[in-house]
Amino acid sequence: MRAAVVPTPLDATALLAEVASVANGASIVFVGTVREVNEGRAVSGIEYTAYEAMAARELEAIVTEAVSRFGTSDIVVEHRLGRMGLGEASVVIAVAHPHRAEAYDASRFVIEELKRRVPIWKREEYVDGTRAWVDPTAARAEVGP
Amino acid sequence: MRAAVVPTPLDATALLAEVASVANGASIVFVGTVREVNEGRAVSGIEYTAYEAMAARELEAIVTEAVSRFGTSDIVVEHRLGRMGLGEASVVIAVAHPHRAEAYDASRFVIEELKRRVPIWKREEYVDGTRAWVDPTAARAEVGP
Amino acid sequence: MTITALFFASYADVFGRGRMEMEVPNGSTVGELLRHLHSLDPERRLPPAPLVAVNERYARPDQVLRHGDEVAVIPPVAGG
Amino acid sequence: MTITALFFASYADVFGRGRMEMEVPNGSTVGELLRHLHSLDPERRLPPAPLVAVNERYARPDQVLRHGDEVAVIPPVAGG
Repeated sequence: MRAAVVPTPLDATALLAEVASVANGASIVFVGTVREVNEGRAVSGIEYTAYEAMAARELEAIVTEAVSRFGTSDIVVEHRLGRMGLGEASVVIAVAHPHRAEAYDASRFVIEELKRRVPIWKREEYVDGTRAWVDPTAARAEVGP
Repeated sequence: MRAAVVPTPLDATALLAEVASVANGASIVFVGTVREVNEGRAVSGIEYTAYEAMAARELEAIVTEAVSRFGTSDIVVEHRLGRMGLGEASVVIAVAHPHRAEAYDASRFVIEELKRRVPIWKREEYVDGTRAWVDPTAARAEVGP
Repeated sequence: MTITALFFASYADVFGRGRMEMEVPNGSTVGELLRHLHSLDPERRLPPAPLVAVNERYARPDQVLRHGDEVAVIPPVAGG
Repeated sequence: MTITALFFASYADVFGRGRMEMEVPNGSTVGELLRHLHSLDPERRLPPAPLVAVNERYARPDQVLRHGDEVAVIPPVAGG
């Protein structure tokens, strides 16, 4: 198991290899990427920032919970910070487990908990030159061009 | 969308790249691999055989259903046939979707339907030299060494 | 009329082969073909109601066969 | 006593900075610090009850602060 917040591009293939083991029958890699459209607006990129020390701590706590809850130690998550262009990966979660049901459930658990409580924020940049902090709990606040 | 039954090693990274698109925010790759233990027996390898024409047809039907049901055409599945050693991949399913919930559901749908109705069979080889056809619906029938 | 029966995996072991050209009465159904196959399997290694596909599609026991059909008798699938 | 307040993302825009050393009365709680921060935000851009972490752990409003604590005021998270 491993969790990290990193400034560099993510490598889904490397994380898949990291969790692979002949004890496992199922591996799942989740990759979150920057979409060209969000809520109807044309996006040109996203900048991710974090309370880095706490984000690393919370990510590790989530992975530790998943390890205990789903019965595999083969869970790795990396979240990237900084500016990302369209299609670039902001988060990769790799899980391997003897059985597929638990692998899916563990993968889903990690991404849902990450989105619920890891202190990371994103500011979307739009093709019209504006940008805005994304608030999943409400309508967005606009910030200047 | 694409479905195939192939005799050659699978490449999860290539399938992930195949479904990637700036329209999608979530990509999921499922990899099924040969485990060293199944139901308490030490496995040395698995040979997969199929009713190949029908297996290809059923896999395509499943992907077509998933495309219509989950609203993304970015679904690719490949199942390998022949003998595989421990840790080798027998199936890879790559799905990408604008949203993660549908990506997980589509991935899960494809593997569950595959296991339910695609005419592929596996004969496990054990370290004690015996082998047996795997029957998920019942106890196994033993076949000679 | 003639049909081609296909046997896979453990069922190929039952019949000692994977393929059998068979003469069956015109208008035979899948169920009638299965009864005939059971008569060739005195050890009852074939289950009472195995899955059957006709021309690569799953078929019910009442489906009527036609000359030249490819009828596959399908063991419990185990892909993935 | 002195605590360090941290503001992230849109909350850094509210206060025009990401970090503030603040003098607060001994025994102050998280809730009391928030009331003080609200008094510095006449435009009410900070919501009434934002998430707060003390020394990198989420904290309740009744948690008592100690000298040297790092108190982060946390906007709705949006990772992933």
